[in-house]
Amino acid sequence: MSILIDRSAKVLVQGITGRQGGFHAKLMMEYGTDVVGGVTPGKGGEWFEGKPVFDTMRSAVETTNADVSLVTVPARFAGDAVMEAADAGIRLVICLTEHIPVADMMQVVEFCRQRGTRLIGPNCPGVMTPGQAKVGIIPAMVAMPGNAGVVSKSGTLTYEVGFAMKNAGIGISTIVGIGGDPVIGTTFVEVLEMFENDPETEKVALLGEIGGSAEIVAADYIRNAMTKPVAAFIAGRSAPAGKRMGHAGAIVDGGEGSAEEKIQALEAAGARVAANPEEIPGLLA
Amino acid sequence: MSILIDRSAKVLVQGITGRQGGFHAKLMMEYGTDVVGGVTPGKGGEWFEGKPVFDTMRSAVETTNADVSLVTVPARFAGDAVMEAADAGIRLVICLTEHIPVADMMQVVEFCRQRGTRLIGPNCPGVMTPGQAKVGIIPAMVAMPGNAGVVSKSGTLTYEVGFAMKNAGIGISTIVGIGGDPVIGTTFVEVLEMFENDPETEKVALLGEIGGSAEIVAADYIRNAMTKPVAAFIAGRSAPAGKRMGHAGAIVDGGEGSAEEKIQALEAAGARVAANPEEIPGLLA
Amino acid sequence: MKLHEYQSKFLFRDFGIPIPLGKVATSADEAFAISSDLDGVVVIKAQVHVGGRGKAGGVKVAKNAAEARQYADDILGMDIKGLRVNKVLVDPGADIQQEIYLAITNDRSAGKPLIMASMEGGMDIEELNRQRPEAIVREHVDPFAGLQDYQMTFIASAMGLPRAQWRSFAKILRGLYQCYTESDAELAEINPLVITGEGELLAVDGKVIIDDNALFRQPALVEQRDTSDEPESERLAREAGITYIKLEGQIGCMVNGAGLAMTTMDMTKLYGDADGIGPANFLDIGGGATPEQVAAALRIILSDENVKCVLFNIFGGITRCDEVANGILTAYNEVNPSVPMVIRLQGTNAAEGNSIISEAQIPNLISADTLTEAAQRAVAAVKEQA
Amino acid sequence: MKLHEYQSKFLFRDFGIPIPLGKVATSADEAFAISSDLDGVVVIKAQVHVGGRGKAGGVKVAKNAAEARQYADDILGMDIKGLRVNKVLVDPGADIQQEIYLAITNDRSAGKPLIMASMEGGMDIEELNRQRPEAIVREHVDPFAGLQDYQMTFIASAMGLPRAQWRSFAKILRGLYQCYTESDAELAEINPLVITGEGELLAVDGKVIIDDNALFRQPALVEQRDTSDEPESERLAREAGITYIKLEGQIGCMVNGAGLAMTTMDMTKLYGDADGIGPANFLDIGGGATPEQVAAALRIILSDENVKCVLFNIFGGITRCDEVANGILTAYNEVNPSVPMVIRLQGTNAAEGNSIISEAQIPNLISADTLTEAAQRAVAAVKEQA
Repeated sequence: MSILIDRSAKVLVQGITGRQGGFHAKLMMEYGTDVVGGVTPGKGGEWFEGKPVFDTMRSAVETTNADVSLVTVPARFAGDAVMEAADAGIRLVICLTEHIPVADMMQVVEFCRQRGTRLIGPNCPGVMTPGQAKVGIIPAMVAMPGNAGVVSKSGTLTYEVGFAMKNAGIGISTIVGIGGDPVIGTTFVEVLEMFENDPETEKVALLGEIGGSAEIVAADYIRNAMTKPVAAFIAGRSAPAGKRMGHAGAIVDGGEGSAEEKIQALEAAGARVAANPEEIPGLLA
Repeated sequence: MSILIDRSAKVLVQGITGRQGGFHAKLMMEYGTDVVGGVTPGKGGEWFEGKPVFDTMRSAVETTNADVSLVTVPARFAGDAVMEAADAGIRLVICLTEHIPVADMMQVVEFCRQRGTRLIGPNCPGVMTPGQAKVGIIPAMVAMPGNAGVVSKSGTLTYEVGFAMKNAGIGISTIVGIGGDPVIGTTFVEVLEMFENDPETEKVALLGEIGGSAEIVAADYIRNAMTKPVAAFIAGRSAPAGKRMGHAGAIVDGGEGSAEEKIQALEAAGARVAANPEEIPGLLA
Repeated sequence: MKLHEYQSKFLFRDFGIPIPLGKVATSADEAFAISSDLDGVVVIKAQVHVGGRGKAGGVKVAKNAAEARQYADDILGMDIKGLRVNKVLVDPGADIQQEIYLAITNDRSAGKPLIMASMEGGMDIEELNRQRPEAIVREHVDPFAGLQDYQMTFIASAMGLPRAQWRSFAKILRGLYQCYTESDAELAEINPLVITGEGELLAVDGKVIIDDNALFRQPALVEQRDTSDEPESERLAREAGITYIKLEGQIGCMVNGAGLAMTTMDMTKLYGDADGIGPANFLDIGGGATPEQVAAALRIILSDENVKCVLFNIFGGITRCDEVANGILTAYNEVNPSVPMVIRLQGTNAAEGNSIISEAQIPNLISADTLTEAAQRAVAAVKEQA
Repeated sequence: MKLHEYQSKFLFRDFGIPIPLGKVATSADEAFAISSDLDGVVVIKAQVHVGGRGKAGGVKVAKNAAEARQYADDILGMDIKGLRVNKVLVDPGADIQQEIYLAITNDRSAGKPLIMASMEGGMDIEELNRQRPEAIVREHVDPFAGLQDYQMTFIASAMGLPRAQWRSFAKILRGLYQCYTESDAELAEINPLVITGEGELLAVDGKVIIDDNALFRQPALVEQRDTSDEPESERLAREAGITYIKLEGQIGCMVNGAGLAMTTMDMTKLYGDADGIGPANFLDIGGGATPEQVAAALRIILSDENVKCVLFNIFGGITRCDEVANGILTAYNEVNPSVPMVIRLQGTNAAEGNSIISEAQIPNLISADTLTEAAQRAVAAVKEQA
């Protein structure tokens, strides 16, 4: 199977009765994802597109045997929602919500770690295994099934690259949007490791950006443990230092986290780094 | 080897420059325990009976490679001391201190659990493997080496029974005082399991008391998983309900935790229960 | 340390939990004044550290201030299970549609705070647990992460609380958890938490027990300690730093270590019960057992008129028995008890200790070798006096 | 959100951290009055949201009140790295024996708070980290358990702090951690924390940055926001809920998504840098891109006089490109920009969107198919105007 999700994933949507949650739940179902229900406290007993709505994750999991959850609730409730999912025994939580305070996320990430729940995000577009299932907001049209893995901090940039790959005839095993926040549940290295161990994946595109050192750590992993080829792009070469470029995590601080150092590290590790994301399909071909 | 400690244990004493800590450190050394040093914040660099004193557990462990620690500091600092030991990578922490607030212990026990450190106590006399090592305050004279394990919530009652066993010619593999507080690091069941798996132990004496349900859980374990014979004594048959009998945990509350129910459960599980602790040697012979 | 109902509820109020607008009275006139202010039906409730006050006549509903004065007069000074009522709480009557049980306590087995909640409040939780355990929702709290919002939704949903009350219930549960942690409570209980005719939640009765070991960091709560119904001997013992609990028997016990102290009590009962003889107290003298401590403990034991014999059971470990023996003799000479004393010293330097006792040649001092022997001799000594 | 030095230190004071007894002045006369009260040597420090103010002449030591007035007059109104100085802090001079660095920050990799401490304070931490990384003690804090006492002892001991200061250091570190958590800070830094001649610790300079995403629960801190040195365009964007950052180039960028927005900037530089052409701004229009938002964003971009061309790069995913195209046309008609606009729509309904743009037949509107093409055409459009 592909990494993280395939057509067997049973998915709950936390916040399914909300505008965003409901909209994307429908698109996911149209894509073929097995959405088994949703959770909105106070709306248990209602129905959404023929799927049951529950008050709590615990009752939802008991009834549906869901193993994956998508969190679409507002920032001030999102941390609690992720912890609820982890506490209910969910294997994989994907959190779309942006603007969650870092202090909350530090606790949430620790909470998930202690309970063995994998968290993707927050502030991410989600995960898609083309042709099988998608959990999140990645548009169906940006990718076709294939053997290239994609891991990215960004949303639309990922669509851009996936779409360019599709136009070049390159299919994708799984797209993982890890999110652009400073503290996230799953890092580049963890996803690279999954791709390295995934028989369906033969090569990987890594889309990073300025801020933090996750790409540097990924470069170490690529050099030391990765046998599959990696093509990369790092956004933010033209970004000034000390300014936060939209994503909470995208900031060059005290000389650390610049695009240049990341590009150097990735190239030194043997990854091919594109200056223009539209070159990625060529580097992967 | 015996359970928990043997002569190879390298022991640090937290609070070694205190009156109680220093006194027992000396007795432990006389017994043959390998006390490799002590910790008292602010007194690093001093010496105690030829052993180095450190400011922090981290530096003490780095220098001495200690794997066991004895906490003898006052109640309001004891929780922190246990966590410091766990954080420094200590395998086994034995906490003598009594009067630690339960709220502190709930956090400390969770902290140790997360870091894979075994905690014995608090409010316990410690652990002794006769003829090899003792960590705590159990007097040398109360036991001789042999093949009976002893696990107990109490201090002097344990000495009483150990001494009676010695007088009856029954030696002991290891004595574990788990402590009489409501929330403790290691329960009866965990120690019974160690004894069950210990080739040096052939039979076990369990000394319980009123309060809580640890003896009931132990009875379940004895019935379901224990092959070695168990003799037991439960203190507090004559204690009134709703009163705390010295130990913070020794209270019959809302009809739960009485001596009668514990005795019944143990007998039903096949343990021999003494009405008088001086009968224990006879039941084990 | 137990808080009274009124103290518990006033503490709840500090954490944002709605409680009735009642006040405490120590006289019938005060109760009259409070009732007049409240203007309507009031409930007069005895404030004592014991359960079952309702059945004992310690709770009365008064239709007006005059009745309130009468009932307060009846209840104040009343004796409930041996405790004198010194205070009553005068609460306005509540319009009760539903009684809920809500409590947070330390779960010993899990080592975590445990929330218990039920729509079948009002009755005793132990009683409810025996009758309908499935009616109680139980939820543990992670001691580091604390109570999470999703847990409150889970509890409200699982217990079957009407949705209209979820938000106010969550606010109360949040407050109760805060009260529990910030007060170092072993138990913080609201029973009943009522849903009124207007759909409001109200904590009508409350109970808080504070962890004695945490009192050092709860000065404001320590100030609320009410010892007026504590037995004199227990108060003296507490002030002397000795753990002493008065019981109904005849053999005063002085032992080092709590487990051994209970065991010693058990032995006196094991051998005396057939003759109606048993322990007069629990007493743990602790590790040191200096002459001063022994003397103080002896005085406390002897303040109980039922005591016909004192049983010393000391297992010398770190403590040497010869030192303890000297301590006992010093204390003996100071206190000069008229009842016989059975002394059993075992462990380190036991032989020396026993020699010291026997050489003192005091007729009232009986030496014993084993615990069994000591208990049997103490029982015999009591029987001789019968 | 950055706090000024004086705001940071006054916040520290609320958490029990000792700071100098200085005050803020907005005029030279005020600075004179404060200095007179302080009576002695004072330090006049510019309060601006930028580093390196010392080298820029924004910090002066005055021997008396008259000098203080003069220096305050010099510094107030000064331009430091493009920011106008509107306030100065007048602090009493400290007797500095030793300068310590102490900070708490979010460690992204570990996902935990990180404490950094060094006896070699005073200089920039990045500088210290480059020169003597081994002089910095680093300690993570468990986000649930919080800062433990033993960690404070470890830090004090490992950094080589004299024992005489351990206790007061622990108190300050405890306060700083509390400040960091309770204020939702990304950074809470004291540099230097000085040991005075009397052996006291004093936070002489401080810096606090608050997590923007947590401002909803920090109303008291939000009130302290000082936007007087924020560029007008960034303030307008912030108020319109658009993320906009002004840069130095000529191509105004309007993009959906932060990663793609950065990438679009990068592309203009990739193809324009040789001719000195690059991005004029970062702008993420977000998910919706309604005509109103597009119009607001367009106005903000055009408020920058350097802008010679606007580049739209929209990847339609959930958003349909035909809707975005209509939005752009509406906004175009409303704002009526004089500079050329390169429009690249890709993804869902891209063909329809591009048709709408080309059918509008506006001479200034240039359509592009790929990102590469769009960037190249924008660069060309700027070059044409040169």
